[in-house]
Amino acid sequence: MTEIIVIILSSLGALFILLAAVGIVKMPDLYLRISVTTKAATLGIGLILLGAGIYFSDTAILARVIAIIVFMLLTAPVGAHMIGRASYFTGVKMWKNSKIDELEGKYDTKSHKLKSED
Amino acid sequence: MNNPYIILPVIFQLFTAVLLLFFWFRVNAQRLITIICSLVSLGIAIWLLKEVYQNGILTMQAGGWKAPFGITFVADVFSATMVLLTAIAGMAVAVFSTGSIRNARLKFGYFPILNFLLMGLNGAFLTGDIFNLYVWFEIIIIASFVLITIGGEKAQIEGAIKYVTMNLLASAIFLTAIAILYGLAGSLNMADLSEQVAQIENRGLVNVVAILFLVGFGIKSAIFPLYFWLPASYHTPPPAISAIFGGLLTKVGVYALLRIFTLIFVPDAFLSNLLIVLAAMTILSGGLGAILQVNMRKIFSYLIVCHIGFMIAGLGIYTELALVGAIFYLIHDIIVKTNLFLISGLIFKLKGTLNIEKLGGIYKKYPKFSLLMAIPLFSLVGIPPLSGFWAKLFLIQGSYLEGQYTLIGFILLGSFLTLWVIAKLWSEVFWKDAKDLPKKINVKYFKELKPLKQWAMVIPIVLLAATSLYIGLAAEHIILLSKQIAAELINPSAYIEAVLGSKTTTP
Amino acid sequence: MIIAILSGFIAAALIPLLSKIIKGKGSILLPFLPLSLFVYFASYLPKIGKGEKLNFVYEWVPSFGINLSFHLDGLSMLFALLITGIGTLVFFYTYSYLKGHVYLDRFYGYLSMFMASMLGLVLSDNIITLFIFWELTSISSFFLIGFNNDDPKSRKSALLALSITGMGGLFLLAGMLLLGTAGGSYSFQELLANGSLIQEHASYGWIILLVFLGAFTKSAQFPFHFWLPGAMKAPTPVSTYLHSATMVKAGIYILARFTPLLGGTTEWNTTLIIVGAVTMVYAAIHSIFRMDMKSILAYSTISALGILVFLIGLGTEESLLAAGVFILVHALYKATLFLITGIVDHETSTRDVTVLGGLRKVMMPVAIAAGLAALSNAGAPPFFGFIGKDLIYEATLHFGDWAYLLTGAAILTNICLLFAGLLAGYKPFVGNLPAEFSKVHLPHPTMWVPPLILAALGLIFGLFPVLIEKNLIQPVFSSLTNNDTVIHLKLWHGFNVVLGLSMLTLTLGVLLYWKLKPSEALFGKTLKFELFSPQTIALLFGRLFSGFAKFWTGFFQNGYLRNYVITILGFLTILLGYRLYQGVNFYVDTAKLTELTIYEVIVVLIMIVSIIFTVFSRSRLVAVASLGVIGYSICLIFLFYSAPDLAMTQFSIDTLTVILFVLVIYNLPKYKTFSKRRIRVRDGILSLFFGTLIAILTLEVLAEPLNRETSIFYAESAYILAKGKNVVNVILVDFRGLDTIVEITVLVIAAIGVFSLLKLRLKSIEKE
Amino acid sequence: MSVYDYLYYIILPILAVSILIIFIRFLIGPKLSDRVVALDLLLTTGIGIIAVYSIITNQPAFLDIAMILALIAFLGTVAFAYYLEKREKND
Amino acid sequence: MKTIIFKTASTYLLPLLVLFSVFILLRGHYLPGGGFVGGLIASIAFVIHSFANGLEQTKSLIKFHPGFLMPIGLCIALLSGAAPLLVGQSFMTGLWFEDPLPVIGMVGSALFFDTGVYLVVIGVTLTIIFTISETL
Amino acid sequence: MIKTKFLSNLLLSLIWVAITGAFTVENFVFGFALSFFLLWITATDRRDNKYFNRIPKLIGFVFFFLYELIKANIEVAYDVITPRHYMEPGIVKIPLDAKSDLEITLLANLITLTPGTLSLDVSDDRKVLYVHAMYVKDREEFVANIKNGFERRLLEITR
Amino acid sequence: MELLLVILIGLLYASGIFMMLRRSMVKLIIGLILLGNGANMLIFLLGRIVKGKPPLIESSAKMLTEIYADPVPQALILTAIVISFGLQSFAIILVKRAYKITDTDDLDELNTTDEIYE
Ligand code: NA
Ligand code: NA
Repeated sequence: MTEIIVIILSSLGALFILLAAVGIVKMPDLYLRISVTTKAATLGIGLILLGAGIYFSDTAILARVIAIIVFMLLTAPVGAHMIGRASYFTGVKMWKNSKIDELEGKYDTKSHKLKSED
Repeated sequence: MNNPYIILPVIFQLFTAVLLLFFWFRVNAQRLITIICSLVSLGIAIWLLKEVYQNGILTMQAGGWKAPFGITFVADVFSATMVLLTAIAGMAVAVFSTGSIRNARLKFGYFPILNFLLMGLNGAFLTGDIFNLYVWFEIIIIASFVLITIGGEKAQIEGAIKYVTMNLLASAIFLTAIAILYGLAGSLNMADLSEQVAQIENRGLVNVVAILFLVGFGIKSAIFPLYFWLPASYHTPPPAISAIFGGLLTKVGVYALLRIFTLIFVPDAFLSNLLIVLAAMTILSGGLGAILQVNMRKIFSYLIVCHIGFMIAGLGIYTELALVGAIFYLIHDIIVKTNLFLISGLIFKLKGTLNIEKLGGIYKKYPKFSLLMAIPLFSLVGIPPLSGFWAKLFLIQGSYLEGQYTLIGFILLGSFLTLWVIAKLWSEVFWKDAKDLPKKINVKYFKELKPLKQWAMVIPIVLLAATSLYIGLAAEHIILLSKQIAAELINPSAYIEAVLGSKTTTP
Repeated sequence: MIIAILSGFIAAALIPLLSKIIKGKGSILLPFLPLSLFVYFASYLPKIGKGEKLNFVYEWVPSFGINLSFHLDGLSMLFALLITGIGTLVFFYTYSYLKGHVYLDRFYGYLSMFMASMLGLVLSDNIITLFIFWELTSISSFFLIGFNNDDPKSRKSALLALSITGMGGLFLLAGMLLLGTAGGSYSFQELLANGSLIQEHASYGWIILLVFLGAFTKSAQFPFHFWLPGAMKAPTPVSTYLHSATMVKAGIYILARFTPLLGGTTEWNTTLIIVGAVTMVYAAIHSIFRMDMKSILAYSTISALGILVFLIGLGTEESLLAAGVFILVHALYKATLFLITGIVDHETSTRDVTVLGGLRKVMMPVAIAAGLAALSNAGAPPFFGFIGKDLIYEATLHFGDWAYLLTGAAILTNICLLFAGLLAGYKPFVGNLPAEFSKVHLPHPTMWVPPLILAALGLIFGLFPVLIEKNLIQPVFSSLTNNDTVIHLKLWHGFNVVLGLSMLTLTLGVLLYWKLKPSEALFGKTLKFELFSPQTIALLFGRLFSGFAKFWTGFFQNGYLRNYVITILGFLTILLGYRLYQGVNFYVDTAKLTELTIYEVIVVLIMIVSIIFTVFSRSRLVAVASLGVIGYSICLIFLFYSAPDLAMTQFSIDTLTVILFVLVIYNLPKYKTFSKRRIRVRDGILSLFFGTLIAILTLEVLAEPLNRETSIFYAESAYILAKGKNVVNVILVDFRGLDTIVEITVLVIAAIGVFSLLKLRLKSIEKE
Repeated sequence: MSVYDYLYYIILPILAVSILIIFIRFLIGPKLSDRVVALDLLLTTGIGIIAVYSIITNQPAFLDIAMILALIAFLGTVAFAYYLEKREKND
Repeated sequence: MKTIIFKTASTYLLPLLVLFSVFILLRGHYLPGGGFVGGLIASIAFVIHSFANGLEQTKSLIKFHPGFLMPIGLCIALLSGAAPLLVGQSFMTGLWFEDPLPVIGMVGSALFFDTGVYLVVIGVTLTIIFTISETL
Repeated sequence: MIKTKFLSNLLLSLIWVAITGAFTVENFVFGFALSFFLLWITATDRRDNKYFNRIPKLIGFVFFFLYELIKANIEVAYDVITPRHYMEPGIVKIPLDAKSDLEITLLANLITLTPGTLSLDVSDDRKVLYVHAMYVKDREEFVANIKNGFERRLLEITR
Repeated sequence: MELLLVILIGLLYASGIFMMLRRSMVKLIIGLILLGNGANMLIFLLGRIVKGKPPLIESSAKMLTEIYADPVPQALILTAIVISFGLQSFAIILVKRAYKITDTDDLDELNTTDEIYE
């Protein structure tokens, strides 16, 4: 039983990671790449880790695995936000087919203060 | 014989450095601590040499782990002598620094780093473990990096870039050599390696490793053609720092060469000849460089290179006699070179420059200083019976007995160039009448210093000059010491037994 | 004995302390030091005369067979008496000559030191000790020549003198060491006992070559003579003492001393004869065109030294006797002439013989001394010089096939020397007194009495050679020949060829004096020959050498870090490559290798690409990022191959390094490609070659069996003895904890370094 | 097919190939941000590899490395973001 | 980088990471980890905090200059290494308490030593990074 | 204030127990002491935040989050693995009801964690969150979805 | 795998040296780092590599009995890594300082201290 769970979890995880990998190559602009990869990878890794935690069938290890997952959930979006934001005001362009950009012109070019209204 | 306290020279330096770190901003307290602790270190070093001289080789197995499993510290006469020389030079520089180094530098850790450096030197001299030697070398180089850059002057930084690069390169080569040695012999303990390496069947590989060690240590000891960092950098930091560098740093490379190539790798004909050729070229390069320079400290820097050649020559010849010469020269050189750089510091404080073309009139104005300075200067030349003379006797005789006539030629050439350079220096700096140089606002002249600081600069020079006089006039003592060291080196079985003999006892 | 020798050093050491007293009246006491030494040595004369030889041994460096052992025989006695005797007079003379000089104390200090060194030199039995004193004479002479150190010429001369004699000294050192090693002892007496051993030794040629080089440089033999005229820049007492009577004779002393041991062979004799003959003729001819009294005397001294070398070279009993006597003869008259030159210079402020004249009218006693000395120099009977010259001709005439040529050379030399003596000792005192010198007066007696004494001795010994025959000259002869044949010194041998030659010499010399008037024009003409002189050649050589030094230093220490690195690595690569090629068999045992998996291949592939990317990237940040990739890949390799601790640490540190780079990257320069393509290709080839060497080396080591003793011990004891289960950590904090404490210290130092590099800004007042 | 074999012959290669693909993005960039994102993803995938590897080798200790990776992987991203912000401000 | 998201996240990350670093330190003797990695993680925690909140905030949080940790850590390591000298044993000889403590396991000089390492590493890393940040 | 601290402390102790894996009283006490110390070290002016206030809602929220996560992942996966891009990306401004740092951060992170959306930044006056989204078919609908979904549920827990 | 690692090590050494031979200071530092990595890998490989058997004693065991990776090289590398970190940090800052003072990255311009007449 454990083995099957592990196999399923790790397969799903690996698939999501592969998805992220393909995504990061395929997506046409940086924001989309961030968007696709952060969560696909987080989800994938989370699943694999969970599989490992279950495999060792030891509460201590499971607890540690959960801790890792929590850490990742905490850090991954922050990192994505940081690099996305920094990229925006360093002028990384959006995909040509993008629909709207409500952030345009909101950053003060010097101080990087972000306005909420125009 | 086991003696846990032979690590004291290291621990005490570390203790001093840590203590000084706690007094980070209190410069005067640092001065006082440094002086007191350097005296204590000197005491410890004397004790150590006495113990070793009386009781034979002493060992300390760190952690109580029997060799070759732990890190072994070994104090034989060679190491103990080096520790003593370090303590003497260290004390001189420390005291000199209390007078000459500016508060600004002292507030940024000058004294702690100096003590870390001395700790590293002691560690390198005492350790019996090749990897541990590597880490001591790292202590030494990082401490020297900090010292050479402290203050961050343009020249300092420029020199430091070269100094740092070459030293890091040397470390990388050293580490590579250790990796291969471990891969071959599976041990790090030098005594154990001595036995293991002897049993390795693939001698070709052993020779290759020896080359790596030669180049690694060769860079550190500034032999030809690996010396370039030295003349590029040694003249840039404050003189007290140059003094400890000039006196001790390259010598630790020489120490390592002497140790490794007597204990672990015994030079074969190729290596011997190589060492001799390198020694000759080192002598030549240093000597030729020295005669061209006009900056006093650069002259001394090139002379360091030149005289390293003498020591390497002793190793290359590889007879007890020649080793006596090399060891004697090593002892003499540490004391004298340290003193010369201190003197350059004093002269700078007197005149505000070290350019020998601009300098002059010191003999007229400061006859007593001049006399004092003449001692190390002419000791360096080897005017008999001053200290530099004796070593040459052994080296020349050693070369002759091994049929190395060309080497004798180079030794003579090196001696002659040294003589010429020092005589010229004397003529320019001391004899020549010089106009008063314009006062530099950024120099605090000797006369402007408080008497206490003035004494702090003069006393070390006097003490070192007295030491070099002692080495020359009581040469018998030093020769006996060197002979014992050379005998130890030529026949390392006592060393090996002292380290591994305790194999039966449980940790 | 040791006190006698060292007393000079002690005095030299004390003089700076007593400088106040010496600069006052105290200096009159100093001459009593050499005087008492003279008396001390003279007191041994009877013993020496009886053929005794006295030994004194004081241990110094017994482990190397170097002791302060002294040996007093005829030869050393002669020199000891000259040194202390002339020393006494020079000390007295100095009292007035340099009266009131600010550095009188130093002068006496150097002089005492020199005297002591010289005594040590001539008395040493141990040949190393002998060399030590030899060098001390060189160095004290350096200080004495450069005494007037405000004068650039004076400094230059001192440097030149030290260079030449110092170089010679080094050769002598080598010679002594070879000799001692070949003969098995550093004691001259012991060496002498096995003399034949050395002459048959394979290194005999080297030994005498080195001894010659030492002796010739010191004794100003052609072609090393040119330092001596320059050395005359020293104050006159120095010229008198060092450069005529004593130091330059040190080389002669060595040759004489070693004659019984090394002499008698063709190499020895021929070399000495040729060098001596060339020197005596060359310098003698040179001396006659000079106008400066000191220059004249300098060249005549060189010539006289040449005569001595020549005589020693002849090597017959007659010639050695002649040498022994001529040493004394020359010392007496030449010292006199120098002292007189000093007086003339001191009183008239010129030494130009074309200007000087008639001085007898104002300084009669000086003129008398000068006349006596000139006559002794001329070899006129009944002066001691006559005996000397007689013996010389005797020696040359009896020298087999070459007798006529050698005698001719001796005659030519003597004629010139005679002329030179007249020019310096006669010309200034005769004729009319030029008006500008009418105010000149006789100096203090301490100045004119010494030359008078010396000159008088030249006459007295000539009249009564028996005074010194038995106690002095006989022992000298014995030491030189190592036999005890009894000799007799006579003024009158009857009418024979030798007397005829002497008379011929006299006549021709006087004739020459009549005809040849030294002048600026004549001197100028001789200068043209300077182009080919050894001095010019030596200077040229010096310039070439310095050019070579510049080339060599500029070539290696060229200021370019990359060249340094490439030299070092090229050196390492060549050596490694040679050693690998020479002794290592290329061999890989594939069976021992671990299997390959796809994920490992991918990691390695990524690493390789990243490395290439790092190297060729055009952006700093990209390079840093791909450096990060390399680090993280290494992490994975560590992980795959069972090193979790390593993986952790590598990862943390890599991240920190990236942060560091990113933080400072602003303050780091932009990435630029500076070097040319050709250079890059060259570097690339070298790098790849080196990398390949390392790779081959690694493969070879992998094929060797590994001793696992240590790691097995750790595996077994980590928990049981050290109470830890992570063996790596146990090693770090326990087995090899010492490494760890050092390594954290490295970190601390690095942190302090970073702190001070970034925070410490020296204010201009604090820079230095 | 045991869990071991499955992970060893299927999952690990998939992850490795993913890494390779991500690495392509790292190489082609084009912007620094792209590389940073790729680096971050490489590390994240590394966590997965470590986890799988710990199962294969039956070494739960390896999970600790995964833990450290998870904790500080994003620090690189933060640092580069920090740099980009600085660059904008300074230029 | 004054973003609320990062700031807030860092506030929670800091204690988490420090906690984790202590954990890594303590178990180093039994499992991968130890003073170095522990120290590195702790310092990374503070570095993250300083990125998010500015250096001054982080410094006021630590309350003393991090460089001060260096001599303290060195002192601890030195003392734990040198203590055996007092009883005539070699430097670095392990001294152990009789019974194991919970969580930590056997307590001995090695642990003190590792703690010294931990503190030094924190001190060093923070000194370097903070100094650089200050002088940018 | 005290309550918050106590809660944080408790939470950290539990995390300690979790990562060390030793579920014993001693370990808990040790962890408690350790985290107490750490909180003292790291104490800043944090506003009142309640942890296990609304545990049922929290659990519900977790499931909601997982659902969103998987749903969106599949949506994106489709776009990634098929050659054509179906997306209509854009940056959308979302007015915030969330006020505290923690609320804003949690919201932003949750948005980022769900595929297709990425919180780019919060305006300095904390009124607006700028979100990059892959599928902005209708701007208003997108904003409403987030406000009624994540934000509402999150605020229910935190307030 | 050893063969691959050997190639890798050779490449690390080669690239490290190549970078050290550049005239740019930053490249110099990068070269040193590469060289350091090469040396570490060399120690690792020459200690002989073993897959998946870290030198950790099982909680139930008292010593390592089966095949395990040699812990000594690992300890050495750990020390070496940490030391290089210290040295590298210093070197990086040194370069920063040098750049600030001399305003050039070209090492060829940093040769005044080698000049004879100064
Ligand atoms: Na450690
Ligand atoms: Na222990």
